[in-house]
Amino acid sequence: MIRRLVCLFLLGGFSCTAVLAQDTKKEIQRYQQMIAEGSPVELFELEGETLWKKPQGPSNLSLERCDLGLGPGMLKGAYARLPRYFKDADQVMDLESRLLHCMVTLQGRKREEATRRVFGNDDRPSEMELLSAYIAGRSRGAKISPGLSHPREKQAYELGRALFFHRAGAWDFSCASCHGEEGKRIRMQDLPVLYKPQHARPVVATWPAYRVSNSTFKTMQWRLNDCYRQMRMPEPAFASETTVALTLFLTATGRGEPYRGPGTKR
Amino acid sequence: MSRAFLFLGLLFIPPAFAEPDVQKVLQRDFHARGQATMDRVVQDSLQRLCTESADKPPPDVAKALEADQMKTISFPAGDLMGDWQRGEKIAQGGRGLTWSDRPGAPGDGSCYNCHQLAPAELSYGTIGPSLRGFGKLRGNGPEMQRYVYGKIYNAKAYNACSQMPRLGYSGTLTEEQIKDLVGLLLDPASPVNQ
Amino acid sequence: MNRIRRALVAALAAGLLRPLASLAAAWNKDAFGAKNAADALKSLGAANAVPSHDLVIEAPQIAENGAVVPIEITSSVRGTRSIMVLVDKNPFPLVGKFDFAEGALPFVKLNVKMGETSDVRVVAEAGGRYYVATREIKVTIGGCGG
Amino acid sequence: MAAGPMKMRATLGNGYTDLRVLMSHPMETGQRKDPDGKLVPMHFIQSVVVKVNGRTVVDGQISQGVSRNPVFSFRIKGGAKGDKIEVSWVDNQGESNKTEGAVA
Repeated sequence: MIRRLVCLFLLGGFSCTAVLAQDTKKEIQRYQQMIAEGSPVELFELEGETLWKKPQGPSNLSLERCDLGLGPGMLKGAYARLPRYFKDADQVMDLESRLLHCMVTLQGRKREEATRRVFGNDDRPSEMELLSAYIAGRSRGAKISPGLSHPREKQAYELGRALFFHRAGAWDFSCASCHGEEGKRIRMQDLPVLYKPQHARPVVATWPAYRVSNSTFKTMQWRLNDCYRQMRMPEPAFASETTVALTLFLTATGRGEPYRGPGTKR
Repeated sequence: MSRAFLFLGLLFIPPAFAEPDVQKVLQRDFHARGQATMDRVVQDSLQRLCTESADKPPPDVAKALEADQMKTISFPAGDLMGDWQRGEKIAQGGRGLTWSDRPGAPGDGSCYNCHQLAPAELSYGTIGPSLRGFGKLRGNGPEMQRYVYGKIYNAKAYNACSQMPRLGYSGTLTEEQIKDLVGLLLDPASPVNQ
Repeated sequence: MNRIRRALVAALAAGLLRPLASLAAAWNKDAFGAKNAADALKSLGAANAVPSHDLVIEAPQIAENGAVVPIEITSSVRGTRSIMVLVDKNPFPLVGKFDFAEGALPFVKLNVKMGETSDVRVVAEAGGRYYVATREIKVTIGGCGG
Repeated sequence: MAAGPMKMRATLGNGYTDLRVLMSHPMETGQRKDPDGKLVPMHFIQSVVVKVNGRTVVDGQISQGVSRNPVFSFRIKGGAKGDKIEVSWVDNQGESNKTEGAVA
């Protein structure tokens, strides 16, 4: 009898928390919608455009002749087709590794110099961040469709998938530790199950993004870097095969979604 | 202990299809930064077996792994229930062991990232079960104290492929800090049990 | 852009141009420097504001990040000339005061910083009278906190 | 971003013109420390002015309590295609910027 009463009490309490959780979820979604509406993200696209057209490096050339996969200087829809295999570099590249390639080959810059400051801060966004904002913005409305036909692309996709489920580091995490089960959240943040298309689609459609917790613009390379930091892992090299493969795996999982970024995140 | 791991590893037959050599890729693409040294990319047997079995090892393998992990826990003598107020601070914090954390600085438990605890905190995760009312529901006798201490020290001793970090074993939390978390969960005065 | 701005600042310093600031109303040092909402309102002459339903605050109930809390304010109090925004628990509660001349609707949307969970207080001035509405916004911790 | 570029968009709505303005500005509170542990001096926009065809319609005073990279929305009564809108700001260090556009 007492047990039943306790149960009833508990059940009552439980459904009560469930209702609260529902409200909380709705309010958090409202917050996210409102910050997106009042986002300064376009300022970063503007700055990126200036940088794209600015002559730099020993060759004193701008990046305007950079081939992002659709031909030199073709920006419209180019981001939505990345990562992809590039014959001239014999590599699968994401936006940032391709930009780096152009800085080296077109502008004559040293790789070391061009990667010295790939992640900026709220005072000074990095070159990569500003350029990513501009270039990604030129793919608004384009369907996301990364390269998946070349053997190297298939290989990168498989590597990305394996990396996603690979448990390592001081806390035994894989990407799936946080992004592997439906209906979970970390603190207030809903966690997308990134190996499932319906979850990956809205994510890949909105990165890179202005992140209000950093008050600045952040790229996918940064997102993965900071995930590994919080997984208590050592640091992945910028534009490494690891980060590009993971990006391809995630982008391929979310393919078909029209790109609507650069987004705005918590 | 490591020999036992090696032995367990041998029980596993490598998969027939050509899997990407993730270990090799990680060794090449990652570099040490701060206290996050390269030994961390080397999977121990537990991590490897969980990865290879998609976190569902056969029951006998799981049992053997758990028994091995249990050996890593040295239970302090006496009362294990520390100060719940300090415990709440440890549960709230999210620092420790990353390359941006100061080496040697005390780590936190990151508990709220995954669990509901004190009812006043709205911002809690749901990756782990809700721990609200934990002590009130289960009591706080020596056995329960021991279970909670052990679970925080090394969660894998109770569930081989649990997603919960081995907070004591990994060196994230000290014995004192874990006791304070035991207090947070079990002390009748703790907000968790209100 | 930077070069233009620097040139402009230099021109201002040299007294070649009339500073823009002199065209606008002087920044209310006392009100913005007040450490609680009551003092700020007193400095603004709005100490006796009466609660009004015609002053609508649109904001999320929970903000995942206090660095950016979006707030939208609409006044349907007739003849609203000014809208003031205060975050009670901020070290300096007054965030902004917007004066509307003929030609603008009494509406403003902005992002404010909030140090902690607090009431957001909005005051409107119309015909020398003050109206107030408040709304609690909870500021929480988002993400992994690491 | 440091104090710098602005962007505005004015779109004809239902009986009013929706004006959205973006400003790059650090909006420093004077309480934040840089990585070397030094306090970053206060640096924030104090005045935001909106003019339509040369006439001031919104005169705003703001504090360091406005978020970094401020974004404001205002509503202009009526409005017609081609109306000239100017938005300017001045900060506590005497820096200023302005942007102009026409109602689209």
